[in-house]
Amino acid sequence: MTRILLRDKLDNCVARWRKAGLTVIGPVKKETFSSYAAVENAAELDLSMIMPDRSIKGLFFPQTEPMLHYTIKKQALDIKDFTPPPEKRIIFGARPCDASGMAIDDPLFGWDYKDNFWFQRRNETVIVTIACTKADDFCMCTSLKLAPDSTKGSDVMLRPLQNNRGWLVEELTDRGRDAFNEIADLLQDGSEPEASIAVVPEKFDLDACVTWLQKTENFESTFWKEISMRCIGCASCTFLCPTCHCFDFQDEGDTYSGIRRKNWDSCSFALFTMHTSGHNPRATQSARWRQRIMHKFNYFPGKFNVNSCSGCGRCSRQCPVDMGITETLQAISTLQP
Amino acid sequence: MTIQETYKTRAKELLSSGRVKMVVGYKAGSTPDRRRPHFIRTPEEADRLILDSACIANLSGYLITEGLLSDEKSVGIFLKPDGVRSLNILAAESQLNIEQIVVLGFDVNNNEITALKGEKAEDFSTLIESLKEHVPQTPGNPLLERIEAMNAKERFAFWEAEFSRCIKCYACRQACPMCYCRRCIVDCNQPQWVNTSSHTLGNFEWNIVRAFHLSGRCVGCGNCDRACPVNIPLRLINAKMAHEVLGAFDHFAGMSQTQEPVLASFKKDDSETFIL
Amino acid sequence: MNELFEPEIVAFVCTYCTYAGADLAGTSRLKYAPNVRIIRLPCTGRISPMFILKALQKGADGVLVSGCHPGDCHFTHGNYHARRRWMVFRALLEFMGIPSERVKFSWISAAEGGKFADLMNSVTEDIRKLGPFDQYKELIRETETPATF
Amino acid sequence: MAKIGVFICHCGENIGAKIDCNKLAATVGEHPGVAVSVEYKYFCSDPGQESVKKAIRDNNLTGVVVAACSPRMHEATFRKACAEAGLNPYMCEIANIREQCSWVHTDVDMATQKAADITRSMVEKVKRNNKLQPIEVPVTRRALVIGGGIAGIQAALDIANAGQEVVLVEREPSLGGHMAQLSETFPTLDCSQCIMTPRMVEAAQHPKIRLLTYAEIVHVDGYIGNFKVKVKMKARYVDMDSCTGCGDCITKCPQKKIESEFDCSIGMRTAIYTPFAQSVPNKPVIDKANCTYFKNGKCKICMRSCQINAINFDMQDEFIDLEVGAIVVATGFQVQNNAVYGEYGYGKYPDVITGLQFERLASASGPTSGKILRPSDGKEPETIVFIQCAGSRDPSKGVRYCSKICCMYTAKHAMLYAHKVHDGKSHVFYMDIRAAGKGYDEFTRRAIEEDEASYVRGRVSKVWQKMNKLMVRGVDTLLGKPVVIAADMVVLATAMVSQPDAKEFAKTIGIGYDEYGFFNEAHLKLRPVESSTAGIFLAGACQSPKDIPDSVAQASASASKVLALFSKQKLEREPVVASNNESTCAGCWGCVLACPYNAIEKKDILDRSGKVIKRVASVNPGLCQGCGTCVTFCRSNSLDLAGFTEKQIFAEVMGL
Repeated sequence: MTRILLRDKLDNCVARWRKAGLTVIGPVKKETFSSYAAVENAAELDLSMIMPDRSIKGLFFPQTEPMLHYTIKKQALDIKDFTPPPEKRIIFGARPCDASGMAIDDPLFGWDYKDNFWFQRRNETVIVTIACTKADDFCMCTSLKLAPDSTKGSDVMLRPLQNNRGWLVEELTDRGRDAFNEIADLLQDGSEPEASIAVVPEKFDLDACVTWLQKTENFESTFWKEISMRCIGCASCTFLCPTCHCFDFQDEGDTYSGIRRKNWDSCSFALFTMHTSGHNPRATQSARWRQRIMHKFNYFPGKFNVNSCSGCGRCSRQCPVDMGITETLQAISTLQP
Repeated sequence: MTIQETYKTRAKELLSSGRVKMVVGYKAGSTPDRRRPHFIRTPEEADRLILDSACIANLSGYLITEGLLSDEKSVGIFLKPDGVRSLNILAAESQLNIEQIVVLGFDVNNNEITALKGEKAEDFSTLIESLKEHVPQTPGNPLLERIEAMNAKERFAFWEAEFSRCIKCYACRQACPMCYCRRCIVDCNQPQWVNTSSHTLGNFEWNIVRAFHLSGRCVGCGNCDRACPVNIPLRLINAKMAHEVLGAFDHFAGMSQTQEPVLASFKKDDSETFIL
Repeated sequence: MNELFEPEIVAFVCTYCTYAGADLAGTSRLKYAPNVRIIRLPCTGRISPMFILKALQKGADGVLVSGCHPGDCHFTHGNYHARRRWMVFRALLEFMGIPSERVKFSWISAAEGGKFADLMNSVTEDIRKLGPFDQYKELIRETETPATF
Repeated sequence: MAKIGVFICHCGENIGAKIDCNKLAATVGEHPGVAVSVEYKYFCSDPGQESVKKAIRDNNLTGVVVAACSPRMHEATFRKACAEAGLNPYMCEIANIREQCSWVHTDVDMATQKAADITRSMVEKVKRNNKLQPIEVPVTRRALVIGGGIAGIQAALDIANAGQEVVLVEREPSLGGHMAQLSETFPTLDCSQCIMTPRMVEAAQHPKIRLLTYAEIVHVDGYIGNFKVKVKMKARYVDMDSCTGCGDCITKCPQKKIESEFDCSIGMRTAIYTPFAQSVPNKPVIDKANCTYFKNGKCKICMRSCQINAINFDMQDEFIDLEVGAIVVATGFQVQNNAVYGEYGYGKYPDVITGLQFERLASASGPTSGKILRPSDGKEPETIVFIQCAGSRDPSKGVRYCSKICCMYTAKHAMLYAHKVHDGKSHVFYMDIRAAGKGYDEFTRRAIEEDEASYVRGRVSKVWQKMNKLMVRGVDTLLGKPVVIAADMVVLATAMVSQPDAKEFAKTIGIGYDEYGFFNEAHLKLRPVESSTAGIFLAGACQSPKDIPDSVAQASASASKVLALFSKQKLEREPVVASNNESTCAGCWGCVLACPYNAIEKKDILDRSGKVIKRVASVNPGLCQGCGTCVTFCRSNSLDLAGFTEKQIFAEVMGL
């Protein structure tokens, strides 16, 4: 039996979840900028966007996070670890690509050392995804063998009903079920016609690309230089990417005390691989762009058996010089394997 | 012939005559309203050249791509007046030999594109002179005026909200033709003058330092503003500082290839009303 | 009435004029408020805007920058360069909402012990009136707090 | 690991009474990296210094902070003590807790807290101090003196008489400068040439002085102690070695109507000439622009008249490279072009002349053999009007400054005129009489009282010719009445201005100049004879208008500076100098422009094949004075200043 959440009940849902101690987070559009942000009522949510400018990555892996506090004494160093404060959250209205991104990064944060910051937040957060009925030129989930209604990484999948009336509820995990049991009385049973899911044309042949990337001789191909010529080496693509996960540690403080922080870092930066000696193994922007593509579609799948890309297209959508993964993989598709 | 076609022919001539080894221009982007940089090395590649009112990015930063000009061959480049100004600054700051640059000048006003006469940076000096003469008394940006009308606390709160979004992707820096340092001060960690973390404090510091380093050097091309993925109105800060240095020192960035940097020079009678 | 707010103020001064002026205030046994901590530099030309930002990060409620009068610079031009930088930096800080009342600039010669003492008092008093620089301190507190949403 | 010793001085009661030194020592003793924190009554005393030394040795201290009086008092004392204990002296810093703490605060708790902050901040600095070594610069003990007027000659003689080598360069064919042109000199009225020519001869014959006349400085490289100078020897067309100076060629030269520069155009000279009879060297040059042979390709009369074949029309300019350790610039001045005062009729009426032209008229060796005669008709003038400040102190047409010598020479002119033309009447229009100098005011009084010069306080508005007279209309501001004087001659006290090529020359040798083209001294009050470039000194009117005594005094002062520099084989300098990280330098050259000392050069970084990879800034430690202006300018933080490094200052702030 299927259950339906009607849109006009959404505000009650938000209130109920908040009453139950959950922080409710969803897509919010401000004057010039959109992101997933905490809301107090349903009116603050903007569910009409294709996707917010920022992905949901930052909700699990913030751009900067204090790890430990240290005090320097004459004979000792006092260290106090930070842990993320417990916070139960529900993200309402995540996009399938964003939710997939979190699932893609799970093995990375847990394959050896288990990153408590990540997993505590993952465990305390319910991701309620809404399948896409709209897409733009940059969306490319289908090319990554995902779809506008992929359930990967989601705790609950909502399928939009026609006429914008509400959503068909598909509970996928216990976490999701628990959250929706909280509002069980606001749901109604039955079925209604679903809105049609967005059509996202395939932009490239992923398998052909991967084959090309895996060929060692292509590592030194002139292709890399050509494709990345206009890359200016900012980290806009990596920081907006739901799956890019590189970070750096930084101590900040004065003579007496300070904080060790974990900050986002990017393979786009020249400094990323700079050695103390001054030598840089990835000395050129083309080497850095190659690394990004190789990592996402060759090295990462080699280790975790999944591509480190969920096809959200933010890298291309926001690139200051109109580059992105799409263009690169499209170009690779046309090359001799 | 449209301006685009004229310039296409011109680019082809420059390339086929061997006058330049490359022309940096624009081509179609991933959506109809986007243009992307186009590096044209053969006359055939010039066929894809697009020149229209959507060509607003300042391409001059590409001229200092490492190694591009080291063979002493010339490069052609499509520049608006702001681009010519930044080219002048790059020359004044010894980042390139301006003799190697062939300018294909154009301007965009009210979605109309016009061709500009000249091919050397100095050919545009009268134009830049008149730009300086016509700088309005007030910047005429509603948001800027709103900020200026605020008291200090409100201004701080305004920028706090803006900078809290900053993710330190440094797209503003990378997109700026003036940010050519081999090592940015933010990447200097002994000592770490600018906190690299993207907390609001670190973002304040970064944006203040960026604006200071661009004071008297920013030509207002807007590359930073457009590059910012979180849409911080960066251009306002630079515009404000440009206005300050013009008022205080009569300095309009990028007037010529011999202009002295405003912060490496002084006049004995510079204003000092603020000094106790 | 709460306890009197004691502002923390950091001063960056050149060694040839203002530092010597401060010494003269001492040898003249003038008395002034103890809130200012002096960092000595060879010349105002060496005083970077970064110093001001770091003083604020360290929790200063106010910053003072001081050097030789125009024409008196031991290094002939250092203070002229400094004056331009300050002019620009001050405008920038003002635009960012860091009030110019908190970042002051002065010329104090080696002979102006009295001016130095008076300035220490007036700067301390002015910043005391403004109160702690709460907005900046809030930014510092934020860095010590783990992210919540 | 840092092991810092902190030594807290009570300075008797001076610190001890207002700062709880015991508490301070305990607080600082808890600071990370502090190995020793002790207090004592007087650390500057012998036992105090000994205890510091002992602590350094016993604890292997890596740095020392003395919390005591101002570093301006005892920094040198304690640095020396550290050095004696085997610690690099630059690893010692002073925390100023007396002048800037105990003496100025009354509340013990607050003063103690402040002292702790000051001291800890210094501890943090000293942890990051570097073991600096004084900079040693080798010194080439040879001086270059540019300009062979009285200032240059004096400087050259003083240096040479002290036993050091001098190269004296003069661009005219003869030594002498303006002083050789003068008739008598104030305030003694002794004949200028009588006192000048012996010095010229002495300079020319001095075994330690190499004289290069008719020569110009083309290029200067290097820095204090080590300048490399290129000098152009202009072709004289007369062989200096063989010419005996007999003068036959001069008498035979058919070109006789060339206006003599030396005589300020009121006398004539030939195309092959010596500027004046007592020229040193007394060997002629050919004025190529006016020589018949050079103009028409025919003549060579001089060549035929020369018994010893000293004349060579094929002579070319030659270039000489010099290595010198110090440079004295004594390039002198010019008189302003009076054409700016159209209303005075200079250039229009031949009898309106400059003061310098009057000198030539009054000079016994001048074109009139010392008789005051009108250039127009050769008659003796019955009335002369002297106009002072004809250019000086006039921001609208002339120059803003006072030329300093005109009041005196005008008084002298009035006296000379009175002495030579007994019933002549002189009128002097003046703004103020500025006669500050030994015997100066007495001198001007004498002109007025004994030689009956009529001084009129006021300006002249117009000079015009009426019949045979020059009518001078002015105003007597003391009477408040306009005056008109019928004169036979008008003498303008023209402003002294810099040499027309002064700014260009300053750039060539790398010194600063002011808006008028006078060269800048390093400090107007405290370093008035040094330029802002180390090793280059100034003498005479190239710096500002000066009379002869002042020029000579400054020349001797410059010479003493040069001799002090030459007193050692090597120059030792405080190592507080900037340096550049060439790998991060972006080569924008802002620092080159900002440096007040021209101490930053552009340096090519080459690859192995010699190809330029990039160009960076390079600080010359010989020239750098350590202000740090460049460091602050540097956007990429590539420049840094030893002793006040970025790390040190950062740590000082963070340690507060």
